[in-house]
Amino acid sequence: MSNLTYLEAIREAIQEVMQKDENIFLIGEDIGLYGGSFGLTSGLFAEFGAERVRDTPISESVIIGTAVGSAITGMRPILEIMFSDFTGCGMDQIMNQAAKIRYMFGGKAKVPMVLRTATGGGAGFGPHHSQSLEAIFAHIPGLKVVMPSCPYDAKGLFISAVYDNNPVIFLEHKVLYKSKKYAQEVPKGIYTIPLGKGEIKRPGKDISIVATSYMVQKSLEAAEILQKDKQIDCEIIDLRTIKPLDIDIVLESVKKTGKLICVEEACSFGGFMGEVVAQVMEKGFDYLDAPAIRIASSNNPVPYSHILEEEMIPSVDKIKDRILSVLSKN
Amino acid sequence: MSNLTYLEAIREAIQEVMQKDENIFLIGEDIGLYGGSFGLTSGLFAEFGAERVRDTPISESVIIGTAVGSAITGMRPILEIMFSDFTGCGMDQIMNQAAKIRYMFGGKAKVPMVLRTATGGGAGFGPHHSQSLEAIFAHIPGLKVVMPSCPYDAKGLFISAVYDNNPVIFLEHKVLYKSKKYAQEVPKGIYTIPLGKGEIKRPGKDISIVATSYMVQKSLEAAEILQKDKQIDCEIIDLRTIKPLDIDIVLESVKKTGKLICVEEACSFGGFMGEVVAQVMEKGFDYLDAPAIRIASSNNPVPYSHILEEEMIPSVDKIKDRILSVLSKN
Amino acid sequence: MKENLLIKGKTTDLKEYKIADRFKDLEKSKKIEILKKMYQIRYFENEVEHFILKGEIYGTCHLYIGEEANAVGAISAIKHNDWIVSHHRGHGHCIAKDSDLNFMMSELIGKGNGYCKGKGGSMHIADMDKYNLGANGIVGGGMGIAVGAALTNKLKKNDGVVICFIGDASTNNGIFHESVNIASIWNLPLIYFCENNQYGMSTPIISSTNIEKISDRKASYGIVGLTIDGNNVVEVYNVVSHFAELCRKGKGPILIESLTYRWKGHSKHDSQIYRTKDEVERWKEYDPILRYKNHLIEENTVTAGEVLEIEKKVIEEIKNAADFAEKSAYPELKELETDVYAD
Amino acid sequence: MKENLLIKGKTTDLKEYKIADRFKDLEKSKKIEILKKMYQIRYFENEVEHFILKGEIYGTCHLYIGEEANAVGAISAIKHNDWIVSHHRGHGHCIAKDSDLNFMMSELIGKGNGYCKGKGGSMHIADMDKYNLGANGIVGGGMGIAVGAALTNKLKKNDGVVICFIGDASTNNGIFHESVNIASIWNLPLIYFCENNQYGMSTPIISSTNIEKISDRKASYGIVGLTIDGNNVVEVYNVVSHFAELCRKGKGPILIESLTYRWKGHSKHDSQIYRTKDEVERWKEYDPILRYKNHLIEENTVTAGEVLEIEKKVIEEIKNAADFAEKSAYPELKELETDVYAD
Ligand SMILES: Cc1ncc(C[n+]2csc(CCOP(=O)(O)OP(=O)(O)O)c2C)c(N)n1
Ligand SMILES: Cc1ncc(C[n+]2csc(CCOP(=O)(O)OP(=O)(O)O)c2C)c(N)n1
Ligand SMILES: [Mg+2]
Ligand SMILES: [Mg+2]
Repeated sequence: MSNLTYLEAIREAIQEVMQKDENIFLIGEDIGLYGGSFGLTSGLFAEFGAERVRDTPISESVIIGTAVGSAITGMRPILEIMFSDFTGCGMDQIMNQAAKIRYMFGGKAKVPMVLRTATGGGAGFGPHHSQSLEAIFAHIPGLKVVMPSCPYDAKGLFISAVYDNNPVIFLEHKVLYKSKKYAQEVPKGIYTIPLGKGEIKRPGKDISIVATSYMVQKSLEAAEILQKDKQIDCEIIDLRTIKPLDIDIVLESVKKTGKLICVEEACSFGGFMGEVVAQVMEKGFDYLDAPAIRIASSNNPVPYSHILEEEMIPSVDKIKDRILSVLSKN
Repeated sequence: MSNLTYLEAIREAIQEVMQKDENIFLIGEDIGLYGGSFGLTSGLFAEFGAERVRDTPISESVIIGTAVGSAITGMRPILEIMFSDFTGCGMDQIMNQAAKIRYMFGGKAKVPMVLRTATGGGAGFGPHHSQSLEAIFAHIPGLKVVMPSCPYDAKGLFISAVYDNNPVIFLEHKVLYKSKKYAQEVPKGIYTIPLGKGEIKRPGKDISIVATSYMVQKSLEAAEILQKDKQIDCEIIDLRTIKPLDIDIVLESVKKTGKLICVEEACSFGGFMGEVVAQVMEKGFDYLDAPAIRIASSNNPVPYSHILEEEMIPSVDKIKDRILSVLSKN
Repeated sequence: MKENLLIKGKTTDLKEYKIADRFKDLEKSKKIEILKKMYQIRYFENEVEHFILKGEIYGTCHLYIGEEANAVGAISAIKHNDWIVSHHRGHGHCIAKDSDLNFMMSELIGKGNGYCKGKGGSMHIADMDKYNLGANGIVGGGMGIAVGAALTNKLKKNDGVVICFIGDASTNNGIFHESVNIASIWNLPLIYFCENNQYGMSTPIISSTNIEKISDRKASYGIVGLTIDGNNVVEVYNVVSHFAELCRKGKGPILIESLTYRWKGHSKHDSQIYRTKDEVERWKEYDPILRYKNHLIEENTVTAGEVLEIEKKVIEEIKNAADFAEKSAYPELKELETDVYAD
Repeated sequence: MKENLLIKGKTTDLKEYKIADRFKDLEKSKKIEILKKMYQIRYFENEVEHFILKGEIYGTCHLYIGEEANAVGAISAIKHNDWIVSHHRGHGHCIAKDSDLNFMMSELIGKGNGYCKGKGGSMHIADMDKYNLGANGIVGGGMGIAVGAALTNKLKKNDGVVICFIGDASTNNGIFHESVNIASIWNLPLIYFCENNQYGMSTPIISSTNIEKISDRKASYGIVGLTIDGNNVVEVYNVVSHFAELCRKGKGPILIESLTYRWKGHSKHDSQIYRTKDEVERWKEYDPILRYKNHLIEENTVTAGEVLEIEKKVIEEIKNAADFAEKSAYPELKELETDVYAD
């Protein structure tokens, strides 16, 4: 057990699975000696060498394809795409190859690979390095999509992703990476958190808040403030994986509270929470005493200037205010 | 006025705008002498020559980039990507360049281009040639996304798309292309249908059906059967463009009927109709006397065998049955 | 428009590499097997064309007739457990890699016992048991996969080699560049076998590139590359044997441009407006099967009569495959949503 | 690891192309302008580094120090209304293309009067009025845009030429291949100016490619390509002048590999673990500004005193730009959702 940041927890997960299984290797740009753009793989090159920690040219398309090809022939590649925005350069390999091979081949192959990538804004990286693209991946059958919100989950989910026999998109929030604030006690050694199960991070009875990734943390903060200032008791659900989606945990909660707010960092229009709301509509309409609403980013590229970026992305205050406004309507 | 198929209507639109404006040119694979994979551009090479009807190598990434670059320097390119599935090979150029340039440059450039591409299943093309990817495009700020359901609209929307000063993804349904069944009287000459305005294709009072592209036609058929067999009066709304989205036309209708079914061809999970349902939830919750539901494809790649493909994609029968089941619950 | 590159005078590259004539030492049975496979492809594709005409092949489908020497020559030169990666025009590669004709035919007409349970169709037939990583509906889509398979060989320290079949036009796609570059810096055991059939759909390769030989692209990667006669199965066999061995010794990758021609249209629908009948006829003079048959007869490996026997057997086999496929059942509807995820 | 390619002995390519010394006929004012621009870049980037240290540059940012001769030499050789396309390390290109230093600096610290109203930041500065199509946060992202701009020139039948600046490592991305190929078959007036600063982030180009010269990739496209001394602004100027003229005559595209070196880390955060101090020092001996300054003094274009004057003025200008930027206001919040769509 040690107090680890989100980044350290993922690194530890990689290190431990690589120690156990020779078939696991890393591939990506500048992940070797340099340790990756965020330093996440730092030290792994020294431990596992250049064969298993493979630096690549700037060739997103083919490195994703390489992961696919090695996965179907018996390896378990872990691929780093430096920023999730760069998946655009290899989207065919994700959506048409990795995701579909099993189905296209009539179930005769499996594609056990993890595509790790840094997601989200809030770090001032501007329009090409800050997107939240989970809705795009979640729409593609054949992929799984994981969005951990804290170090403990990150490690357990990562290990599950590595041992999953399907292509997993593992979205790591860059603001969480090195944050001491969100560091946590994380057990040494292998443990897993199942893909497809959400978790109630804070039980509550007044309103259900569903969130992903960094937004879980912000929602928790908003909940604390509301508890203290207004004795409002929010239930915070962390989806953890959006595909498979644990809709039951959401429905259970809404059944109890009658109210739902979905918080995501992506641009609101066409964002993933539309799926959650639509499923709640279909399966839990009668539980709702108020319309479920979404809190998300505005519909524009992520701006560089931090003033604008902060305005764009849901903040603790915005979440708090929207919760109040939903509750005040009833 | 002449009776044109969907494909002919689009061809006529291209021909007429090219005759009027020297800055418009076509670019794509095998669109010249060969006339394109579906024959849509046939004859245009003869009329406008190789400079304005430009065959390219199989280089999706760079031909999309070429359209972007020529658009920001004063041209109005019309780009064909043979099948929408192939946009995966040039997704960066769509999502990071075309869509974001204006914003990233602080409003100092515009990107007037149309990316035409064949969408949808039902023609037995298998997993790599049959996807409905509109939800992906719709989620990206900076793009507009058009999905015509009939020849008349196709022409009018296409001309609007060409004169729009933004990148427009124009999704042409391959089953509609040559269908005589859906051929229509289409006026000669330039006319436009605004991007961002839906249309009620069939007024009705019992239930609102929102659909896009080919699903509009199937919904209309289902509506006729229900009218005849059960005196059920469906209102069919064709969104025509999903981005910008005309949510008002949907809300108006739901206000009247109290019931909503959204029909789309894409895989249901994370599909665009989640956005529609979520917006109706947020803005029209009180109008609903029953949960809004979605009819969409199952969550798997589009299979080749026509037996399975038919099972996957919403059929007239399935639409009809779901309408009945929604109505019977009330 | 420039003259099409024709076979004549294009095989001079060979001399540079001192490629031995291993073919002549092959056992008779293997030499006959090669002929048989070429016939299988030819007659299989003819049958497929019938299915197209009967409307039983949906969507699209790409025939390999005229190019048989490529798949058969190349695949005969590697081992059973060497991986191959195919592309949209993949039937020939499957047959050469010992796929079952019945299940192939079933797949093509969407039957439940087809190679992909009817889910893939012509553009997605794969056979993991035969070390065939599949066709691909995306031009260039397999070029990353091939790198991955070759990397597996390298990481597992086995001496496997991978052949990645690619079309001429696919070499203009970015993934070609990324793929060969990375294979080169990693010295992967990977042969890019480029079937230059002169066109990508309607577009002549000489108008979509500005170079005479695709194999000249080797210069971008510091690898060996050469242009060979792809309608001569003996040459293909010898060249691939030679370079497969080098690959196994860590001297890959290799870029082979194999000059050939497709006799039929690009796909199901093709007016062939982009080429002349005369051009097609000129290439038919280089019929790879005829050339090989004559070669075998000349070197006394077989008699004309034996060849006829083989041909007859193949025709029978193909007829059986067609019957098998037609009699097979369509997939059950409950199969629709299976096989999306592995457990 | 192989030895880094060093400048010495790499400029021999030049002879082949009979490149005239146009530089010597330049007016004095233009020669001085070139020096001034190089100083502007150097001091601008120094100032940017201060802002980084002060924490006023968010996210990341890439400095051009050491590479000044490339942007300035190349852009001085084309006309005001010739387009350029830049990349993530773009400040130098902007300055060479006459961008306003104040608005650049404002953009870098996210101010509302910056070039992109604070929406783009370092990686997205563009200036349509100065025919600068912008930096790009995606490596290789501009290589299609450059083709498009060159195509516009061709379709509008003007004699404009486009320079597409690219990094060495970006030439391993697929879009490089697609871009140069299509530019070649269309004979576009497009110069790919590859700033080979030896690394892509931490990765030496000699380990991400297997060839000695990136310019050898010309062979894949049937175009002219050559390797030059990118720390010699006179050479850069002469070479680009020469080939820009050929491009205008329909003889493009051209691939220029310009050998250079970045003195600073890759971006804001860089431990530089991947290279030695010694290597950096060796390259600093080829300081492009020092070389050029000495050249001008030797040929009696300027005196050492005049140079000092210029340098002082530039320092003043940069200080003013920094002040301007710091005093400028952040964007108004209502700007967040504007500029997504054009009317
Ligand atoms: C990415 C992508 N772009 C376009 C197509 C459409 N398409 C299918 S085959 C083909 C031509 C391929 O030519 P080549 O690589 O020479 O192979 P050939 O068909 O000649 O065997 C094209 C353009 C596709 N399937 N995928
Ligand atoms: C598609 C993509 N992949 C990776 C990155 C991260 N990245 C930014 S700059 C860079 C290195 C680029 O090297 P080079 O092209 O040589 O330019 P230099 O930085 O040396 O000027 C990398 C890997 C990116 N921005 N875009
Ligand atoms: Mg071909
Ligand atoms: Mg570099």
